Amino acid sequence: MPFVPHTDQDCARMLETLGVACVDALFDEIPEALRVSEPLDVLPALDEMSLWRLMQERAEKDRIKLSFLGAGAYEHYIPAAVWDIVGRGEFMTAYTPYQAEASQGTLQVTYEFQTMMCRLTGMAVSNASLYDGASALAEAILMSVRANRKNKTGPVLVPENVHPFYRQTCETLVRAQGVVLETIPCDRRSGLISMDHLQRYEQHGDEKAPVPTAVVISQPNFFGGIENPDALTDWAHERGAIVIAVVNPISLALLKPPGEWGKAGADIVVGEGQALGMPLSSGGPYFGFMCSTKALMRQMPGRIIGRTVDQSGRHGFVLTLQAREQHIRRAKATSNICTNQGLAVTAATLYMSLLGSTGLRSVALRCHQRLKELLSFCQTTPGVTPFFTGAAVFHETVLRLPVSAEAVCARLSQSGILAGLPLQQLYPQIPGSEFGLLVCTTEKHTSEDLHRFGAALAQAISAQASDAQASDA
Amino acid sequence: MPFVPHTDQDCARMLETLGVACVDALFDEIPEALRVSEPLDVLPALDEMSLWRLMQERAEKDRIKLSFLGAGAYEHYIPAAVWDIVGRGEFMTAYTPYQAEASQGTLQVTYEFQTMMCRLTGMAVSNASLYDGASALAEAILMSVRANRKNKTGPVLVPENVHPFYRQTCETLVRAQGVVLETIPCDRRSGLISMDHLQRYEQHGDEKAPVPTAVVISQPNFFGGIENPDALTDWAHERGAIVIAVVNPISLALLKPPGEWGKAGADIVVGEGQALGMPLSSGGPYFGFMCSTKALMRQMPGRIIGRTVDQSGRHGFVLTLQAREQHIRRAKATSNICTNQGLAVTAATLYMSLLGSTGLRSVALRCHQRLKELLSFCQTTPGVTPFFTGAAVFHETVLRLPVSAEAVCARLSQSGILAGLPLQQLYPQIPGSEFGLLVCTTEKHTSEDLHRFGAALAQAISAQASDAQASDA
Amino acid sequence: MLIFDLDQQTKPVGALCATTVAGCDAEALADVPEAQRRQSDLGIPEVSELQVVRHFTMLSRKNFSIDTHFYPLGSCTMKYNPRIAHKVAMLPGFAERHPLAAMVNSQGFLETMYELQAIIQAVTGMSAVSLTPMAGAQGEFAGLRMIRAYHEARGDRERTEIVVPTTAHGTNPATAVMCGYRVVEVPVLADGDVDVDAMSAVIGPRTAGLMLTNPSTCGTFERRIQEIAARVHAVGGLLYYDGANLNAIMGKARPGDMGFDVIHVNLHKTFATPHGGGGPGSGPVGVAASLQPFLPGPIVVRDAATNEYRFSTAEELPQSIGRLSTFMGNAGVLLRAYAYARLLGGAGVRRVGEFATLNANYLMKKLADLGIELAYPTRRASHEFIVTFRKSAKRHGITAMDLAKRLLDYGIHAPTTYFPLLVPECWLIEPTETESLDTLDRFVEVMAQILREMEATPDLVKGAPHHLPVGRLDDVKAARDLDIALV
Amino acid sequence: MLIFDLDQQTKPVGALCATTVAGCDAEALADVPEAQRRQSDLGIPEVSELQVVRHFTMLSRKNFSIDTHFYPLGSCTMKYNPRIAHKVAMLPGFAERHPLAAMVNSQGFLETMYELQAIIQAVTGMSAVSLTPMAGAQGEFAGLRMIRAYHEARGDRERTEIVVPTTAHGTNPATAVMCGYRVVEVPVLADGDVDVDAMSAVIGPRTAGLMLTNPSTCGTFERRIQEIAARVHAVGGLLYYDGANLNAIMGKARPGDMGFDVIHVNLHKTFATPHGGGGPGSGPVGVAASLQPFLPGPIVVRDAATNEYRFSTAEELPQSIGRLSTFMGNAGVLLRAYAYARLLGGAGVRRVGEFATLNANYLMKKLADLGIELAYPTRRASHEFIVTFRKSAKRHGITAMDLAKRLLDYGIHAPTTYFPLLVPECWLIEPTETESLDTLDRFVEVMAQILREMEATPDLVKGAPHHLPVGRLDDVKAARDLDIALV
Ligand SMILES: Cc1ncc(COP(=O)(O)O)c(C=O)c1O
Ligand SMILES: Cc1ncc(COP(=O)(O)O)c(C=O)c1O
Repeated sequence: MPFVPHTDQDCARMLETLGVACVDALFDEIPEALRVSEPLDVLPALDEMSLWRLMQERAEKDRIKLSFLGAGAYEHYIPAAVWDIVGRGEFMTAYTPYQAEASQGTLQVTYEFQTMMCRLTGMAVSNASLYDGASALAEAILMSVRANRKNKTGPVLVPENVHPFYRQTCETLVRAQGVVLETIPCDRRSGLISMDHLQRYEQHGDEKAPVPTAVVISQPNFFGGIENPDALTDWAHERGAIVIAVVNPISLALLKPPGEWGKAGADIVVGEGQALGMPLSSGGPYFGFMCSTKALMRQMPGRIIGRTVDQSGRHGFVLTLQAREQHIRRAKATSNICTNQGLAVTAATLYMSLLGSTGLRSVALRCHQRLKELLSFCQTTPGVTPFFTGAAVFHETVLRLPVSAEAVCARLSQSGILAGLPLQQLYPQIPGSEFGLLVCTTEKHTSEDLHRFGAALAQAISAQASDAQASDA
Repeated sequence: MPFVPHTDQDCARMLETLGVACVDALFDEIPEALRVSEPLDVLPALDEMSLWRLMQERAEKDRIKLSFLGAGAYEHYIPAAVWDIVGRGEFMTAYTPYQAEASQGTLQVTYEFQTMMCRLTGMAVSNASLYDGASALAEAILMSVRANRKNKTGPVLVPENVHPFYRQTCETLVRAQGVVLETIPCDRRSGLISMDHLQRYEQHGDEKAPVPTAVVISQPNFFGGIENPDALTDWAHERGAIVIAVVNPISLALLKPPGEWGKAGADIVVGEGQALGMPLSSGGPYFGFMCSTKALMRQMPGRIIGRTVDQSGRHGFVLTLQAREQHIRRAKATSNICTNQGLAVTAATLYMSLLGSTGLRSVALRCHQRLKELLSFCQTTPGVTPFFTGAAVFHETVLRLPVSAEAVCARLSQSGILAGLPLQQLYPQIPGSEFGLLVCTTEKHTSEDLHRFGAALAQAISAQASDAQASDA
Repeated sequence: MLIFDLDQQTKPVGALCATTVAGCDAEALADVPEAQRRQSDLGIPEVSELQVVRHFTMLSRKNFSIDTHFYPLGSCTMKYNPRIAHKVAMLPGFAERHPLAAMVNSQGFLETMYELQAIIQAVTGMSAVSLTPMAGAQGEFAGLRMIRAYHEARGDRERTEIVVPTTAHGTNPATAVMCGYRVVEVPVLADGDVDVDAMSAVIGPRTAGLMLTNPSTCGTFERRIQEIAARVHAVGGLLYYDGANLNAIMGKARPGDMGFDVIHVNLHKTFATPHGGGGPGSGPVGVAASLQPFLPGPIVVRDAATNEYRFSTAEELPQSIGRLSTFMGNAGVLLRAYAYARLLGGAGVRRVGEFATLNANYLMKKLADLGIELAYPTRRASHEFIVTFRKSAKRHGITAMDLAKRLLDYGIHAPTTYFPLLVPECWLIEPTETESLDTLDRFVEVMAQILREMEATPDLVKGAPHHLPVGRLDDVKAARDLDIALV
Repeated sequence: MLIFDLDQQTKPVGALCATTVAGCDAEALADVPEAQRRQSDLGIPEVSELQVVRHFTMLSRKNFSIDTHFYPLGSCTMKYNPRIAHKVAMLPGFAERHPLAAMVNSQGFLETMYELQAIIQAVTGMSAVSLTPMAGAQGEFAGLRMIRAYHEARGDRERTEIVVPTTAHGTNPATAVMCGYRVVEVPVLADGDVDVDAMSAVIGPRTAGLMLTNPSTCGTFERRIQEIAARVHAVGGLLYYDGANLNAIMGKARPGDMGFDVIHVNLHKTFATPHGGGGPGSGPVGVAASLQPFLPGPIVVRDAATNEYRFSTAEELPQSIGRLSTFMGNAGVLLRAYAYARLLGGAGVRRVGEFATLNANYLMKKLADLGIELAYPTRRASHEFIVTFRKSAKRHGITAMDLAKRLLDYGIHAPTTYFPLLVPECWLIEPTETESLDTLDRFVEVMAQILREMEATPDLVKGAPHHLPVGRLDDVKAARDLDIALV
């Protein structure tokens, strides 16, 4: 079903106009050896009804009952109006707004989005999105190298407690340009970045380490911990380094915006936008956001929408500062990004508009509160304790279990419960990580959910403990 | 959450404008004794998120695995585009198109709907919908009485094989106006209307029965049987009676349209429109359709859309022939109907447009074919036979089971299978109805579904048989 | 462009055909008597999916709607329709529930309906509710049928009249006739209240009942409602409440307390279910205890023993007026109404009445300040109010209809025009509680502008609308040169 | 009107607040160091749900889109986006699947991705596929990174150059630079083909690879592709296929057969996933066997023993270029693409290429018949073609941009303008296979009309658009008086 509207008569008329006998004749410039004559080995066609049935069955298999898995993708409640409006054909089936006059809808939405992101982060400039949080961080790192006039060759310091997948993505995306990422270990007790480690970086052995070109700070960090970014920001700025903040946008309803960090504020702010109205959807489409100071604006990758006027003075919106982009600057562009995540940004704008400041703040508070409740439930199980101490957390934290976290997760997933992320999967280097479980709460969790989870966790732990004993014996 | 946008300042400003101290003052014309001072005892407010969770849980309880239940409501596949477009705010949140110039969308859709219904039924005129199939039949009966100038006092003959709930609804709706409905028994062997019974009606005992004002013919009938409406139509017309057809719109893709029945065709055609794009949804919203000959047009109830022109000659659409309706004619109107089923009609128009003649025909054929397959599966179970013989059927038929159909249905519903409708529930007067099971297939059933049903049915029958034996013993 | 203009006559390879057709052909019809097979063309256009989507998407944009425009259509309560309510009704478990599904497979739906019955009872102050009527008019029918059944059950067969005010909605008298009654009209006083003396003169042993909308279609509260109720009851008649205007008093006063015996509620108004460009609606009926035996079924009951929900049986309702629809009315609309009611809760319900009333009174005051004539200047507005342009009609030859069409040009839907019929050149204006002060102020500004246009450029107003997909349409031609289906 | 203009400063009682706020207050933040708490305003406007819905619904209507307009935007493949694909991706089991969900809770998703990998292999003729790149440009990045990894793995570290034709899309050179390469451009002949001699002169031991779009951005098939491949391979370089134009040859020819070593496919073009007003897209990469070890992960594999699906582990891909996204790219887009591919099947896939090509050639012929100049008059169109208005620009001072804007007035989206940069005053026109003959003919009619306007009323064209929500916007002012966020 190729959605081709032509009837046989249409084809005949068109071929006649073209003076060819059959459609194949139109492919005569393709060397014969390259022409495929048989239908390709694609799975057999399904009509819409059969496809729907098949996909319903598959999707049904993947439904889970309860989840405390976060680790960079968060299940928030999305008001019904968001996707009802985002799903309108006019938003969903438009292209990138090259023809401004025929794209005022998307353009204005994006301008509104940019404004909201600037306000949320406390920055002056926002772009129209990057692919996702991880790639946005990579772009921020490349941008910092371009922007740091004085020091282009220093390493970019990336704390160990930045999302490991972000760090891996950055490796892939920036290494080719010779940018060096230097991992700064985090404090083993609190999971936070410590000044100690930064100082140790500067003076390991006799040699002075190279002055960093940029420093990345994740707030909260991968373990949910709330950093003290003021000190870190000032430390970096004192060394002429660019400060790149990686933030969870929901947390910004409660936490100091990066634009206010330290004496001068962060220079670039990036993050994963998924929490603002995008379903989990196996990891995408999400969107990466990027904000910066005005000074760095011309180094920014991605599209930027500006407000202007038409011939009769009416306000209107256009793509602007395009001289940074690949379609104009080609090899000299700030990035190769072209198609980005427009629809996700539309969803985020709807989401934020529906919630307003009050709603966003209450969602964030509820997330925060739920985690505390969860902790109190879980800690009634003997042997369950916080993994890190000395750090306040936002809606996510690592529990220490008395048994293998991986084994507990495997048990619970059998009954449709996603308990969280076994820390060892991503932090084998942390002592005891085998027992660490990263758990997350959102405003969607009810007290009953927390109860059920506490009970299921306790059960899984004791089952695992006795199995382990049995196999030891 | 009353969706009230006012802030406290707004309220203050408005009250000041009105010169009152509080909102309650605006209710001062209501006698004090009648004013409610406490919040009413409505269930506690839920936020959207909690409501969604609650309703998901409730809806989940009601999901079934497999259904062969029809009996007037049919589960056809609805292409995704139907409700995506119907759900657009512009269709869904508009009122009845009183202001024609601001309602051309709804008006044109309805004009297109009317055209499609005229073509499907072979009639000249269609209205814009009535509530549902049953109430449409009642309206048709009242209309036939108004329209039959020569004989307003005869009974309206309604065969026993017209949907029992339609007949009950008609009783409720027409009795108050003194219209008499006379039930004509159907043939016990075939389930069809037989000429015998009509003749018996005319000459029971010595007295001649009153000449009918109208005769209702259901095609297919409630048992899925295909009538011979030509003979019936001519019989009725010979007696000056109005012929009212009750049809399943999907069946019209295969069966002779009522406009071609007998020598002159049916006079009024009504039916349940649900099959054309409406989900089962516990029985509604569906829509009743009504078509008629041009001669009867001015007796038609409900809205009718007409095409006209504006001042500059452009085509446009308006409500027309309003002099039949309650808002103009009040006590003399053809019906009291006002709000009807506009959105359902929009869905039906989308549904038919997406399928086209070819698609509609193939859906109908598939429904038909599936039933034959089902019959062959079921009849491999000993004791399962067709209940009626001698009638061709369309996508629905009555099986005779060797045990109580009610008991079998109860068993299967425990495992989420709706086997069909136990005949006895609605036709206790038919001998052996205890064993009758009305089953229905649609294009949604796969061969595998039929297999599974055949197996489940066989199992339930044997379980029931042995239980019955046990309790006999 | 009509969808028929896109007809390609033969089907492009469409979504549903690919395999559905496969294996199906005329042979499959061999068992159907040849005389009963369709020979004639179906005539449904063959159009590609893209063209269908584009055609109807573009058509939709020719509508005004709540989602796009302020829609102060009096008597229609065009308030915001929460999106979540639609989503709830479309949940697979609800959307795919067969109306005759077994009770064990229906507890989610039934519990919801049971609770909705209770909510409507609480809001209206009635003893029992049936959810089946499919719109206001069918609710009226159910109500009058119950009144009739009540009198008949008491052997009281002389009551052949239903009394309605002259301002009543058209469905009121039309329904009375459908129920076999004669309609007796009573006048309304200059202040909008029913003329109680005139009413007293016509009621008596032939009076089956009186139908009232309260607040009335004049946009004012019937102040002497208790006296009216007492008088009607005194002569043995019953009181019917047309719930179209319930929004005005929701949470603030209840028809049950006013002496009404039977009522209906328009869920597609007061309970925010979308009106769909002409339906579906839903018009549940509520009754006082005396009328409970006559309610139309099915009704949802809870089995005290098992805590399970089920439909009432015919045996349980031997005196019922009977069935009003094939199944249980517009069930999907009921689900949406339930969702709305749950979002509101008791306090929210109350705020609806308050803010609907506040908005209407504010708007009335502001329009009066512009010099627009109020039909009932001495009265409070309920959730709506009437203005009349009879003076401008006389002076400029500009009618209420002209002004309504001009309003459309400014992107505001016209109020209800020429209803009630009693007030010449009138608009019935109902802003609803979900519109903001800004929106009301903009309406006032636009009206000020239009009033200026009436003086300065009257033809601009008379020739309106100018900025819509079509200009003023010719209704007379539509009725004369009937074109109601493409041939 | 901006959403900020609707800001009420204090929240109306909104959907999410009612109970979410309850019980939450600043105390709950006691554990957060005071210095880290937010003091400044969030600044997100407080607007009622109705106002939000109305604002964004009205905004949406200011867009052209496939669902509303013919959108022949060259290089973008604006074909019909089947509604069912979106519905599939939004199924709760898919939409709510966490990217790190356990494999036992993910078999439905994984099986689907596994099959999609195979479908893309079959369509492109490549040996293996990774689905993770999030758009065409990221696919390009992944491809060039793999080329680099390939050479490095062989110890071949001298290859520092990527060759691209002058007509290449901007992402090609930009990507090369992101991968640490120097860009070498080769010219294109007057017939649209790459100048093979010039290419031969620049390729050599420093050549890491050549990037080609085929059919090229000139809308013509690169006829000497086999020779090009042979020559590049002969000097040790690899061939990269930019799949933006795959629609032209889908089912009719495969890049894998042409000698390409690595490719990407734009699912948001060829596989009909909605473009969303600027994304999300998806740009899976396919490779020849030699490059397979370098694919970015995660990749879905099937365990032969258990028949279970799972993600590849890092250990299984030791030479992988690494991760490109936090999780697995734009998974929801992949689901939509899968749905589309399944609706097509093998025969459908083939028809896409055929009808895309038929439509383009037909339209090219008809426009040429109107006297519009073709950029490559001796060539077949692929799925798109270029016309140039350089003469009219000279004669009337009417540019390709003016004409594009005028086209908007007729409700047709403008073709891609000024791309490729090589052809002056050009339009790149791509009708796609899902548009009907009627639509193409209407486009031709409109063009005839505009050509007449160029002669008769040139200012009408130069001042276009006239019928859109805004007139021609001032780009220069936008860049000069920057207003990129409301302050
Ligand atoms: C006062 C009044 N009564 C009755 C009705 C009829 O209600 P429905 O259209 O739901 O049948 C209306 C609807 O417009 C009304 O305004
Ligand atoms: C020829 C060509 N190459 C590459 C791209 C970039 O693809 P994307 O926008 O998906 O990153 C495009 C998109 O416009 C294109 O047309």
